[in-house]
Amino acid sequence: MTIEARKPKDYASAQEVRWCPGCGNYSIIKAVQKVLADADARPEDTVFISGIGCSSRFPYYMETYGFHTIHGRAAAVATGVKLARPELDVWVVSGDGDSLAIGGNHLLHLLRRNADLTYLLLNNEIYGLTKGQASPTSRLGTHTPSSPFGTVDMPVNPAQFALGAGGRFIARAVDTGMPLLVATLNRARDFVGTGFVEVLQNCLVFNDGVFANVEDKTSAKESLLILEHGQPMVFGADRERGLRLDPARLELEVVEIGRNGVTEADILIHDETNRTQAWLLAGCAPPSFPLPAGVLYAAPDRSFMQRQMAIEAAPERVRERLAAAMRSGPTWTI
Amino acid sequence: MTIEARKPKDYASAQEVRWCPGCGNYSIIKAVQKVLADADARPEDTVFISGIGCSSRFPYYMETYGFHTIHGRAAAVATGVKLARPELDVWVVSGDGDSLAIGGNHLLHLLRRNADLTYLLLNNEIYGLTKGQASPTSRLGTHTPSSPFGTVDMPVNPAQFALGAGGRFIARAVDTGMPLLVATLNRARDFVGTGFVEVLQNCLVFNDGVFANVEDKTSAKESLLILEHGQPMVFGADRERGLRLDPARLELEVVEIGRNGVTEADILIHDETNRTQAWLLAGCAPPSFPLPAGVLYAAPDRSFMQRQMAIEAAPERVRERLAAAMRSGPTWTI
Amino acid sequence: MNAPLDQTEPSTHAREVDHVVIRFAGDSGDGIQAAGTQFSIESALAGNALSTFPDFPSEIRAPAGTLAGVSSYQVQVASGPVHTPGDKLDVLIAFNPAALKANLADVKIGGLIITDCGSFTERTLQKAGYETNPHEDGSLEAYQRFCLDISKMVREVVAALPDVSTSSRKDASRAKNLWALGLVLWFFGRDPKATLDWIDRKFATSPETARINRAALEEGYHFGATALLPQGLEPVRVPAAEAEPGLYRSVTGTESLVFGLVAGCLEQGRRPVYCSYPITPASNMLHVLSKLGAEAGIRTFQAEDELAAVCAAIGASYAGTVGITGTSGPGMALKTEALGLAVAAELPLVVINVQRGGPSTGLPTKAEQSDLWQAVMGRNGDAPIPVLAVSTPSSGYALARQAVRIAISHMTPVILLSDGYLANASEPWRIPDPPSPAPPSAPLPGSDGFSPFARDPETLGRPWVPPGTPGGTHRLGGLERKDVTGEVSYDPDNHQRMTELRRRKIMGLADQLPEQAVTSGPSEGRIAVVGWGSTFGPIADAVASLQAGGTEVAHIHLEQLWPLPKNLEALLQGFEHILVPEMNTGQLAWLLRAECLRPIDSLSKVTGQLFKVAEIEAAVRDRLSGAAPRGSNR
Amino acid sequence: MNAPLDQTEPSTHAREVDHVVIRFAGDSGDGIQAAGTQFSIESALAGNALSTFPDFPSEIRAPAGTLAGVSSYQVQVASGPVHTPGDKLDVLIAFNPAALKANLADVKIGGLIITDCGSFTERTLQKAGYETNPHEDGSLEAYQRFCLDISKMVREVVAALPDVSTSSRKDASRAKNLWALGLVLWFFGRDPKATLDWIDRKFATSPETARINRAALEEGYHFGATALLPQGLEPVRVPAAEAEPGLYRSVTGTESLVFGLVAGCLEQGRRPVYCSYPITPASNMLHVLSKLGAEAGIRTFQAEDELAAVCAAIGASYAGTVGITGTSGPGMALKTEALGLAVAAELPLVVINVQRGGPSTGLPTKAEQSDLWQAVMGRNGDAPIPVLAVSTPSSGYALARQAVRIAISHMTPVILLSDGYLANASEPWRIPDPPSPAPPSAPLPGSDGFSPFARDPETLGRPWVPPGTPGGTHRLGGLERKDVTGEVSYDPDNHQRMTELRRRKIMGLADQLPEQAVTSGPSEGRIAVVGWGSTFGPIADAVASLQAGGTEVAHIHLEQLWPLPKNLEALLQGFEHILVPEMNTGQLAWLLRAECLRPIDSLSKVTGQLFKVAEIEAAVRDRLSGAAPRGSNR
Ligand SMILES: Cc1ncc(C[n+]2csc(CCOP(=O)(O)OP(=O)(O)O)c2C)c(N)n1
Ligand SMILES: Cc1ncc(C[n+]2csc(CCOP(=O)(O)OP(=O)(O)O)c2C)c(N)n1
Ligand code: SF4
Ligand code: SF4
Ligand SMILES: [Mg+2]
Ligand SMILES: [Mg+2]
Repeated sequence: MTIEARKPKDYASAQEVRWCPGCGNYSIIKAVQKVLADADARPEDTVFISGIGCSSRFPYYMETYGFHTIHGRAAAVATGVKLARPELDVWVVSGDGDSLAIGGNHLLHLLRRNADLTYLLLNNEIYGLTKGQASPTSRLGTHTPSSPFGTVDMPVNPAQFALGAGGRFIARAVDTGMPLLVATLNRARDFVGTGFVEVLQNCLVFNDGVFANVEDKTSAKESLLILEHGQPMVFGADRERGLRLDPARLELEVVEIGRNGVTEADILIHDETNRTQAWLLAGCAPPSFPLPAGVLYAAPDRSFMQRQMAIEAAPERVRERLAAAMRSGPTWTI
Repeated sequence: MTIEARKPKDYASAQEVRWCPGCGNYSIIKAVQKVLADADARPEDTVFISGIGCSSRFPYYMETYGFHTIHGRAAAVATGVKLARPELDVWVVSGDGDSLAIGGNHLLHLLRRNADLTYLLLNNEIYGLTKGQASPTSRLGTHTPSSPFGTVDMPVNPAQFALGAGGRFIARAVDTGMPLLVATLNRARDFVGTGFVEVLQNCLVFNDGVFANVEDKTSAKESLLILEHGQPMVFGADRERGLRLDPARLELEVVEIGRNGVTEADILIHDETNRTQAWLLAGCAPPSFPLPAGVLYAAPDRSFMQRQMAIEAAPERVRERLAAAMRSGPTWTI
Repeated sequence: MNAPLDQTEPSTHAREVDHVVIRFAGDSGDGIQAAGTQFSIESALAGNALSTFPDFPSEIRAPAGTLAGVSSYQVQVASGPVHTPGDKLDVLIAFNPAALKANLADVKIGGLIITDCGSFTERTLQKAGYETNPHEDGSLEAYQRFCLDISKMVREVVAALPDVSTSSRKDASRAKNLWALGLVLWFFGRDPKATLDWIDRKFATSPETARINRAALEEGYHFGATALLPQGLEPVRVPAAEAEPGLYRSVTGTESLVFGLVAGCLEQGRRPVYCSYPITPASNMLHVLSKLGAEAGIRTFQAEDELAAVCAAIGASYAGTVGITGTSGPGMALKTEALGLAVAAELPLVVINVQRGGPSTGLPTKAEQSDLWQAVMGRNGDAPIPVLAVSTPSSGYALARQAVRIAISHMTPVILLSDGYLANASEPWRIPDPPSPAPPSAPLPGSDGFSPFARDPETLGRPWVPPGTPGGTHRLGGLERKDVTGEVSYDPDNHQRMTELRRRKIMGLADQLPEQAVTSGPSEGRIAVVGWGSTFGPIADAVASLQAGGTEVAHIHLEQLWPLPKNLEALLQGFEHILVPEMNTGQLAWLLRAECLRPIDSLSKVTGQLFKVAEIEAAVRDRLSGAAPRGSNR
Repeated sequence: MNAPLDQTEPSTHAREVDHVVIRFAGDSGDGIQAAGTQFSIESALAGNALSTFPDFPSEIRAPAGTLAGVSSYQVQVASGPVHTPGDKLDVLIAFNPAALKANLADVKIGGLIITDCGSFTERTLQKAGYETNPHEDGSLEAYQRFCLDISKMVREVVAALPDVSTSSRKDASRAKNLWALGLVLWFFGRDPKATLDWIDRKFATSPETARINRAALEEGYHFGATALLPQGLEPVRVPAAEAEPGLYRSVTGTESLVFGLVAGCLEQGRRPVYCSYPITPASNMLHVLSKLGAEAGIRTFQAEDELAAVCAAIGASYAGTVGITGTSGPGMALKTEALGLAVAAELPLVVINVQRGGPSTGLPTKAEQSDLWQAVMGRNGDAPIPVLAVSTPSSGYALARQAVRIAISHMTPVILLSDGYLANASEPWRIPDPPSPAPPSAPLPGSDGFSPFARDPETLGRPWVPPGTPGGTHRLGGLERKDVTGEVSYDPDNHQRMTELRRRKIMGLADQLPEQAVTSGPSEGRIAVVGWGSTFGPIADAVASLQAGGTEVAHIHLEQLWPLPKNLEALLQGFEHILVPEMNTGQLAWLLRAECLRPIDSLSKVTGQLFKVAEIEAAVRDRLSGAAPRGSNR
């Protein structure tokens, strides 16, 4: 008997999807379903864990195991799942508020521990579910119901934060850019350790258009730099522009090939294992720079689970150890 | 009548200091008292706020205002103090566990907000108060009561974490190196925004000697790189070694002046305003590198308080505003 | 073109009733809330008492036309006191099939259903899960029906308007809420003047939209005056209610709390610092306070989480302003460790919990009263905190002021409970004058030193000496403090003494605050209905109705939940039955058992919805008739 | 050189007593805990019953010689059942002036004080705050004194030993604890054999140290046998107690809990995953479990904070292992939001709270029982959780197993309360055989689907289907779940039903668990002392003493605190007075008032210290004599 390979729709649960029509989350869940189908992943060995937020409704819509936990704690719950069952394919799906406001501490520790799971930070730069308050990624001066005169906090840069936290795999993708999104999620899933992916996600109700320049196909050509390991970092409609390192200032600069004597050889080659280059890339953003997307950094290290001691699984051996411990130290017989 | 300038001991409270004899905290508190005396700071305008830990007992020993709060929350309490009274000179004193385990999230947000206060992270790479468990800065494989077979978590690098969080002033000093400690604290206090200083602090009971190479005067010559803005980064007993940038690999390397054709001109000049250089320096550590100390990064930006709208202080105006708000919208008279 | 409105005949032959319950229902985008709000305002202007309740869909943008996307607004208008939006609807205005389906069960048999039949198409019927058109399959037989193609009529009105752009013409049906409102206003003999003014204000920058909306409203009104009403349907009049003279507005539970907090700080000579993390249904407090903002002397801070929010508020209080933090149940859980610090450090703090359905994330947009135990007993250590509870949309003003006052006089956190119903519900409010500003009360210490844990002999509050005060430097903390001096102390007897002092300080409030009064009815007798929080409305209406029917029953409503009022035990001993309706599984009832050592009947409802007046009436009757034995709930 | 020990005469003319209370006290570095522990072991080997209590200084390393630096170890040895380390000391061994000063008040008038006078120098006296030497100023008049220059004698012993390095000679006085132990062992007619063996084992890698310590012990022992005892001082014998035959050890409250947790998981066929964040006095559980470690099938995880710890434990339970998390009060506060999730998701979880002095940071190293309300009622929403409480150092073994069992059978978090006294105190324990491993109990779902919220008809527990189970994929979460299917549901009636089901599941435990028994004494009568947790010892000893004196009094000790035992109300109604001694301000007493609707006398002590037996005896007598009226505490 041959079993047909699974299709993306096999990973969609029966529950009606309740995101606003047009929400960026729709394409992201499609991409995830495709990644699972491409890998023919067994649904029963796949677990989606989320916190609270629009983005965190994700698990309900997946025909896998799923746990919609509490606000900000998905990373901690997922760590527990991995401690118990390292063999499961665990995904965390979380919003920018969930991950970087209330959940910032757990994300920090997840990354430094390098627990083996895939982390999707669906960044819409706003609190969707609670109706539009500012998030830690909202740009300075954003007007929201909780900041009617504009926000006064500098936003967190998720990729730089992840690097500073010691993350070993850091990537970025855009909701509308399906091929890159699928490729990036694939890489993250395959990575042994925490595969951290920031996905820019449009919230058309409360923060519409903040990513327009990288979502729109035409402007994305100018605004998005798609990274490929070992390839020069070029972008633009005719791939005529690129990034060059200014070693004196330790900064990147945008140059045009063929202008001012710039040749292709001047363009920086993407080395995804270089942590400082990743730092520089993570700091690039429009309007002065294109937004780097794809895998910014990937440097495998032993994962949290690989560092743990092997657990004794035979109950009889456990019983013996327990009995020995109970009888250890001074004992006496009456 | 002339009032004599205050002396360091004027900032010491009457409470008997209860740190273990020989604890690194003794010299740190001395340095802080000296900094305050040098500035002739008014004790009643100075506030020390801490969490829980040996280090967090700090406020009890200062003849200023002081608040020993709860574990991990000092940054949040301090933010509230600044919101209420921006004019106060606020210091947070916190341990590595207090700041980076339970308190990691508040430190992240404090740094990105750039609240105007001085933050001392007294890093002994261990939980002192609770008797020696591993902390998030404990080195991989550290044996403690909670990790009898060695820790399995990669430690956090406080300076890189602070950079990733968007910190604008990041410095490092060593408990025994008084002059550098005082100078660095002075800079941090003067900084408008969050002056973040990691102080390496020896816990002689539970983690003795982890910083021996930078605490011991002789070995410190080889192991400590004291940073000065605008000066070449040299170290060694005869200041014969230095750091050079390898622009191709985007990495620093240790070179010896006069060897292999290396001259002083090859040595990197410290530019404390360069964020990527700070990132590279924050990544240096013995044994391959000296430990950079002093101000790694200082790039003033508007502080959290400076970005806030000015508050109406006249009660009569407040009353009018309130009355207007209460009467706003549709009203009717009966 | 119609005649000007003021020449339109008001409805004649109106039937006079003393109250009526109306619900507007439709898709989120249908302007339901605006129509409902305007109807309430016109009713208030006409002198009616009223109670309103808006109900929003749980999803941000549920698909149009689905049951999940239905938004509604209910109001009860009355000629006498009224405290609930009403159990059953006299009138339902349903803008689409989903709205009809979701709300039909609440309509009184014989009640009036106004539908926009133009929106009942095959597609919309199917979206709502109707297999046949309810207008045609007899399922509305039991009701009076008024089925109008409002969409079409509005399109026609707009088509007749001169100088209207094509895009506006296309969007014409967006004005159908105003057409319907016009009709309903006529039906109840209301003057639409205020609504016309509101349209002009609201669309001041878009005169075309203003004209369209005006026209729709006027047309609906005229339609009523001129159309042939279905058989048996006659216009209704609700006479004006008696009310104290004054300037009135409609106020929600959120607004009254906000005004009360600001007023409370003002009269204490302190600035409020509101630190919060968004959470439904508490977020609106943050929004309203942020908008009032720095110009009104208010600092707001959106923290990274609830732990930071409460800690920043504690920091603000430590620094001499009034730290305030608002949240809902799950956020409250996160704040409990820090509340212990505020208890230990004896700092003022006001904590507002706008309760929602639990446990855990539960039913976030629904109301519940299940955080009472948490408020009273939910901390580690012996950590007593006074607990107050708002009971009506407007009662927050006085109670928030009281919370600020107690927090400062007793140097303690105070928990103020509200809920998801009260936060959004509104009622008319006679606007008071804000209190006069006062200088800060706490004396500054002299240069000869002071004792941070000395105590006021009456309140047992300690001095509040914030940083910046010359001569006052001292160290404060969560480790046990020595009596009077406040230094760290591990002394066993000192801990005993301080624990007792902290307890006496809070429990002693019962002696200092007014005694519990009987809200309505006799002060002893066969039965008292004891409530707290948002059960006020249904209990008040049920008790009024029972009393009107000759049943002797008392209503005792608690706003002070911890310590319980001093005279409460004695008061309750005067009744044979004590019935406690609660939107939880009996939390106050349990506290009253312990306090009074007597059986208490718990009437528990945890559906996320308010009690119906009838449910409480029935429960009272059951007790009195012996159908339910005393203490039967346990 | 002395004669070999086995030729030393045991003390003659010994006075026989049925119990004796001894405390060793000295500087942290004086080896106090080792001396005390060895004395306990020798007493246990000699067949005595005993109860011990080590007390550490609050500071990590308080300056040597100060009061803050005093460490002590107390043990009561007896010939019959004994449950407390004793109210008053028969013997105090004080190694320095600070130790004498800190402990003198606890010595019985006429008790024996052994001091190392060699350590009473001007400097040490001053450090301890003595102005005159207490040996000389008459302040020890009321006691028997045995003042010996132990330091000097130990130095002499070591000086006489051949082949000892100079540095060891200099450190000789470090062996003075063993010299003193030798003397005390002789004094109580104990065989020092086990201690000599222990020395050999402990210093196996340092034979010189072993020789020094052996010599000190032997010399102390000989000294007793040969020296002239002060007038009136005679050796003492405590005859062996009766005990069930078996293999015994001494066990602390921490150890018994750890063994019980591991055993509990073993017999359920599950692995334990212990997730915790260090906090005094709970950290030792993490240490002991970590050391047992992976080889014993245990995964431990030191999380970044308590929120992560409980959430990781929930994740572990979700994934099919038994998630366990241990903490103390402030950490418990941080876990409450997540506990609500475990209640909502209906997942097994064991939560251990080793209570300490509160509120806030409070008295972290002291014991208190003030987190009971928090355990029972401290969550948002109606979120019932079973609560159990350990009552003796060894009772954790059975109770932890029960906690694991309930967590799995009822798919619920279970809270297990211990405290800072029980965590460190120890008592002899007859070592049981660990239970046999069992296969996991929950059936796997068939391929034809299953319902994640179907329920076992008896327990109301739902199926536990962790990820990895084929055919079981489902979504779980904190939003209200639909009965049976577990999908998200905002349906009002479903919320009512689920709330009731969750409540019945937990309250129904009262029907399934054994009834409350009378711990000792009559099952009805004039007075019952009702306790929970670590008041067991003092209540048991007080009741035994009263009964021995002819007073009829019952002791009822609760291990099951929520739901309260089914028969409790009926049981308590059989007594005229109910006295509830608690180390809090009356939290159980309040629960009992609500449960039983009868007056309850609360005896409250919040000094961080256990009740004295005498305090409880006096309180009972007061009630019986009418000196304290019924319910007098309120
Ligand atoms: C403890 C707690 N605090 C606050 C909330 C309210 N809350 C729910 S989701 C959310 C933020 C949502 O923002 P984000 O994580 O960016 O997700 P999005 O909705 O934008 O996808 C908040 C504040 C909560 N549910 N629990
Ligand atoms: C909520 C809470 N959790 C845990 C603790 C216990 N605790 C106190 S201090 C501390 C860590 C101390 O380490 P660190 O911050 O590095 O300070 P140090 O003592 O090393 O100076 C811990 C875990 C606590 N007091 N409160
Ligand atoms: S509110 Fe925004 S993020 Fe949430 S579902 Fe709607 S569009 Fe998506
Ligand atoms: S335990 Fe360590 S950190 Fe704490 S006071 Fe002692 S030496 Fe210092
Ligand atoms: Mg978001
Ligand atoms: Mg530390």
